[in-house]
Amino acid sequence: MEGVFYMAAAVAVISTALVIVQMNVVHALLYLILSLLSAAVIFVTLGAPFVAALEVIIYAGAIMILFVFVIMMLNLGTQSAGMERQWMRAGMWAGPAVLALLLLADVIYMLAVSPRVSGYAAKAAGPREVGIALFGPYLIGVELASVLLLAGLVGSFHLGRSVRQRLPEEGEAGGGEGD
Amino acid sequence: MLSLLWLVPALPFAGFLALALFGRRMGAFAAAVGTGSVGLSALFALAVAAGFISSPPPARIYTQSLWDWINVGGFKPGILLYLDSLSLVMVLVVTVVGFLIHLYSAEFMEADDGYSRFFAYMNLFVGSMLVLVLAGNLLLLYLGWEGVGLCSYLLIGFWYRQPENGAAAIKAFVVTRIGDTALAIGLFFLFLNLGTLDIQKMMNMAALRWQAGSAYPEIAAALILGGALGKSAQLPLQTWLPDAMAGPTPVSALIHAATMVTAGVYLIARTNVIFTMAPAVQFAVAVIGAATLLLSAASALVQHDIKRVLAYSTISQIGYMFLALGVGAWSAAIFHLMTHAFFKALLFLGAGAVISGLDGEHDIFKMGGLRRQMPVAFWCFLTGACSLAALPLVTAGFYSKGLILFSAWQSRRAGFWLWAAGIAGALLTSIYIFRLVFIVFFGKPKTAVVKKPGPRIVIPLVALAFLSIVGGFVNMPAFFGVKDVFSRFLESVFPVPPQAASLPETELLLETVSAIVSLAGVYVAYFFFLAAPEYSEEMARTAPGRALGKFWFSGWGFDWLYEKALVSPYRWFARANRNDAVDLIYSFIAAASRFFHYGLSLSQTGKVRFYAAVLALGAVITITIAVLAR
Amino acid sequence: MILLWLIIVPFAGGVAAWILGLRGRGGGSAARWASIAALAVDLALLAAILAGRSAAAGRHGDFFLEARAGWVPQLGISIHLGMDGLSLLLVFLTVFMGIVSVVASWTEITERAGFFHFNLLWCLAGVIGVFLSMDLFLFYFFWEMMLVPMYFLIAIWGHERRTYAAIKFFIFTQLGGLLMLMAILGLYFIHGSQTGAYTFDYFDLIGTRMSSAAAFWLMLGFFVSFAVKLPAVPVHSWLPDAHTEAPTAGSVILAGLLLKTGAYGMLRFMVPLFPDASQRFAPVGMAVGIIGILYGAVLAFGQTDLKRLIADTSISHMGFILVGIFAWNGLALQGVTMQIISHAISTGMLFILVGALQERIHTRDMDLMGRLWEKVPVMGGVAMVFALASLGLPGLGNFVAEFLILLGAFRANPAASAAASLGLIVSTVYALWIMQRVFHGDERTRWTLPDMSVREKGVAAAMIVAIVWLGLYPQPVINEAAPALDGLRRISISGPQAVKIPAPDFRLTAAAKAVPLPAEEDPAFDKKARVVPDISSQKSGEGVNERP
Amino acid sequence: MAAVPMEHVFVLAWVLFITGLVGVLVRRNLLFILMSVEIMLNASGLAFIAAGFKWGQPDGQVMFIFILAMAAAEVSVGLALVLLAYRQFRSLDADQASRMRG
Repeated sequence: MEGVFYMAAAVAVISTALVIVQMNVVHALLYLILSLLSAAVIFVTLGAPFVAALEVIIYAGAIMILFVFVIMMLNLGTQSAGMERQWMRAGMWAGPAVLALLLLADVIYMLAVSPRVSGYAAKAAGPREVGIALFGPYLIGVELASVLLLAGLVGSFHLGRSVRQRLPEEGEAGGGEGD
Repeated sequence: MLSLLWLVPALPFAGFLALALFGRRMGAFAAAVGTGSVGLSALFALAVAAGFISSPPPARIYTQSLWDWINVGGFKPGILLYLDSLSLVMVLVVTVVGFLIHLYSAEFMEADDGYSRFFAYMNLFVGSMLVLVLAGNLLLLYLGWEGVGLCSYLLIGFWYRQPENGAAAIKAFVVTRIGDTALAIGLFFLFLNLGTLDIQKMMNMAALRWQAGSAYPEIAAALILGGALGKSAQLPLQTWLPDAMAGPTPVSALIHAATMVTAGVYLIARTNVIFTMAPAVQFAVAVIGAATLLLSAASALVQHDIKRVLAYSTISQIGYMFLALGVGAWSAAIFHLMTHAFFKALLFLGAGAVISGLDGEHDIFKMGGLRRQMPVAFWCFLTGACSLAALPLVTAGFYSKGLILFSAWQSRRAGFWLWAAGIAGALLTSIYIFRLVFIVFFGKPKTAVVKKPGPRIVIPLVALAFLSIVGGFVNMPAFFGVKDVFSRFLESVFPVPPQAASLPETELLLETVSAIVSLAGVYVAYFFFLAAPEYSEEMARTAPGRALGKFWFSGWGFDWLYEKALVSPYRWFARANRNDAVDLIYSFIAAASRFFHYGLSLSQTGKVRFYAAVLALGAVITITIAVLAR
Repeated sequence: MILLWLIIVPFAGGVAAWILGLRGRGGGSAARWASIAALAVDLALLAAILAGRSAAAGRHGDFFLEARAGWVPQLGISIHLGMDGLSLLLVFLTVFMGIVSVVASWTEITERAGFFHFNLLWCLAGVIGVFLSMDLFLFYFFWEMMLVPMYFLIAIWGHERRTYAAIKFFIFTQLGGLLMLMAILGLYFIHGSQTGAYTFDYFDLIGTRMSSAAAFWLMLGFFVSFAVKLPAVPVHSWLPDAHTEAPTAGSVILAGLLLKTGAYGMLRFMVPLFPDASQRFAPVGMAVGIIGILYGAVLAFGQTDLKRLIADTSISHMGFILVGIFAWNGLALQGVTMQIISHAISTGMLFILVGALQERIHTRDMDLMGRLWEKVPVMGGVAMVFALASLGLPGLGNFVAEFLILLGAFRANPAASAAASLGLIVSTVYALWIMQRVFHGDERTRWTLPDMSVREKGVAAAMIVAIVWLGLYPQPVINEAAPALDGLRRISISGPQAVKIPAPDFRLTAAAKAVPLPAEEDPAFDKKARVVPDISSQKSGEGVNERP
Repeated sequence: MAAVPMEHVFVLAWVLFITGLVGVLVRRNLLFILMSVEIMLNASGLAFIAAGFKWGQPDGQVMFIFILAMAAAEVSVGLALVLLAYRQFRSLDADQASRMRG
């Protein structure tokens, strides 16, 4: 199992890194799916097969499909890759690097000072426990999540629908402002 | 008879009201109202005087309470008229001289478009002056005091179109207000220490509660003196009076010669009890008087403007009165006040006749030979000049000034020096006034006479000339064997001056000396300005002569000093601070918050990634803090 | 109940004016008449109070009329109104100035006249409420309530920089009000924790025991709030802007009434609630007043904007009030009352004149005026009268006021009074400066303008009569205010004071010694403060001892 | 499996999270930004799972499910906005949509 974890981790790290340096969106998306799948593998090693399944089905499946649709709708040409290359400049990495280092320092410090509790719980929580917890103490959360999803649904529907009517109006306003 | 007293000040006020409300519709009738009200007031004053003399009220004091002015706790000054022999003299001087000058103005101001306004102010002045001299308490006196100051301001700036007249008017009001403020503080001090502002009660209380020479009367006297200095244009507050000549000539005659400027003398005489108890301050009064009379007499010597000569002369003559007050010769001071009112008003009115005759010419060196062209003005002016120069025996000035000099001589403190200053001043007086007479009325005519004085100008001139002669006969020196009627009349008000040591012979000697001195002055003036003017011109051309002349001409540099030390800095500061330095604090706060506002709004770039970066940075910092603070 | 009507009538009148003003044509005129009518009704109510006041007596000594109704009883908040002589005078002044300002701005306001009069009347109602409130919460309520309409008056009908001025005015007074609210709450909780009765009632809160430090800080909260309103240097700088930019009626009400609420607050609340702290603070308060007197005058002298000049003179005049309040003796307090009234009249009229002038020549810049006497002699004469009132000429109301204040202050602190007297000199300078620049001197611009109309003359005549009457026969006012002021002084000494601090020697003369006075009754409060400089002891050393 | 120390899992989560964050900050293309956000969400989910596994509690997995739901909602709205932005600006450049600049 250890080997599986480290291998999956290596795949996840590498594929994720490739996601953010890709020039082509579709390639990046494929690497992202790879990253998500490796995450699913890690979940399995961490005793959460149910969640791993969700990860594969919903994340790598449904959500990524959305991206694919959008990319298709946008119908980006070949020039977009060149533009991406143009946008990527070496200097842009400096700020995020500093942030990353800061956060790294935090993590190292935390790991260094926090008391080491070795070992794991005897038994991992299975889908059953998760289900009980979800519809027990986290019921409110579930309800809220459903509301959130509904809101997302309504929101995306609204945004997608009114695009055509709003466009000229917005353009005018934008031109008139001249700011 | 005496109960008519309230009408004396009320009539001029009524005249003022009528003129202020309806004056512009009255036309020439305004003069009748203005002059008439003062004339009636003078008649009532004479009636009251007759009543006062024929059947004197108990203790020779008559009071008439009109209404309660203020009554707060123990502070209850009323509108209370108070008549004793001193205020009676003042009332007569004010109303009679005032009436004559009003009459004069009726013709003098005829062509002016502010005819009714002029009479309104003049009536207000006479009313205020009467309140001043009749006031039974110091607060009411202060009302009159400020009222006359106001009228002085209004009338100096009467020809308001010229900015310099306005400047002179403001200067007069502000400078006198400095003195008035000292007086106001004096009132606070007196009330809180003596518990009343009623003059009579106050004097009794002062005599009862204060010890002569202690700090209380000294402070009180010093503060009162401050007021008197401002109003009477004495050192160091004398600078306003020469500039005050910007007003119409009748105004100079009435306010700046005969009545208002002598109010300080009246005030000190009124509060003589306090001054007697304050020897240091009283001596200061004498010294200030002596210094003022010398300084301004010297300045009068070199002026070109006929009215400025007379203005400096007025300051100088009031210096004499202060000298008299300072040596305790109260009745001498009042006597000189009265005679001075006659002859100085006469001189001013004469000068006014000359000025209007020459179509507004003020420069004496452009006048000349007017003796033949304006004989009435000449003779009257000459009478006034003789009286001012104190030519012996026939003039009023001789008797009043002689009495002052004699009293100064008798003074126990630096008597000789005070007398010497007085006698030197007398010499200068006689020189400068006859310089004026010789330059203006003798020699060759230089400017054509355009206007002869009419009857309304001539009558006051002659009347005042008459008074300038006979006014002195009421109080003759002892060696003439005539009773000193005037001093006796005032005896009920003033303590009898210490007369023990000297003999009539001394007095005779002193009078002789002063007579000689004044005649010598006339001769000097004749020699330098008529017979051999080249000498005086030669003298003025030498370097020290020129410097001295300039220095004296500018009134000993006081104006310059005040301008540099007080007026300019104040004006500069006010201008510099126009936008209020304190507001800068708040402007700074506002600017700082606006600065931060701009800074923050700059951070709103509209770039999502920037927001995300800042968000991340903030989160990282928060986490770091949380980690480190654990 | 009649007291409540005094407040309700202007409120209702304001609403009526707004509604009437909505009619396009003739609406403005209707709104004006409605305002006049409302104020006239108030005047009638005051007359009724005056006529029948012997019959009705209030619960508390000098209050001849009181009304009380619950508002939020749980928190001890009640609608408690009371009227004593002081309140009566001030309410009368409010109504009078209200009528004057409506009449004075008859032709000035043409746009949205209905809403203008609505604001005007609501502001007046707030002021009346401030003068009548005997409940601190209610007081605060009215205090803030008069602010908002005034903000609108400035911001909508003001001149060039009206927005700036309105916001500045609002922020300053609002911050001051906030401090007062904190102080009120502090007092409320201290009183409540001690007695168990949580109440905002003025009469209950008087005499609350507290540590001297607490009293000092609470007093300071009130002081700052009132000082902003008064205004005192250095929190005065909202005033020139607000007064300058406000429409005429706004300036009149600001100068005549709103500033006076600060003075009233000090008289009614600050000193009686915290007598000891106030007394300890007196030297500072007097110093602030003196600085205000002189600084305001200097500020005024430097201006070229006529209205701003007049606004700055208010700072100077309010300095006298501060000096008088901290002198806290009978003379000074009467002087303060007189100053409140006569300053309202004199400065109000000056503002009306400036408004009239601006209506005619559309500028306030004195550099463009000059020799206007030639064109408008009547206006010049009226301006002269009020310039003279402003410089404190005897015979006009301001003199009586300033003289009494200085006299009272001299008893409390001679040096301070002498310093304050310098104000008489500097005020002369600026007052005469106005006349010189505007009405006399060179003609810098050739204007053609009509003299005062009958309506303006009527206003001027009323004001002149008032100011002369106050100057020559102020006794009715003094008699009216006397019991109330005595009451205030009694309250401020008789309240149970837990922490009696020995009065520090704040007098400027160190070698002070009290000298008994003959004809003066002296409440205990100013016994501490009364002093006569004993300079004689330095010189002769026997001046005092020899006295009977 | 017990041999994998907790720290390693967390370091992995951190690496993924930082990669996502760097992606958000570095890329200008809105699609990449959205994807990077997904990476970050996923990384935090990983941390939850690990913690839940450590203590044998279901809460970690529950949290992941919530994150999933939220991600779904976010992506649907986000992508709709991307479409909208593209129509409006003819570009996916996030920096171009800066009309809200203050």
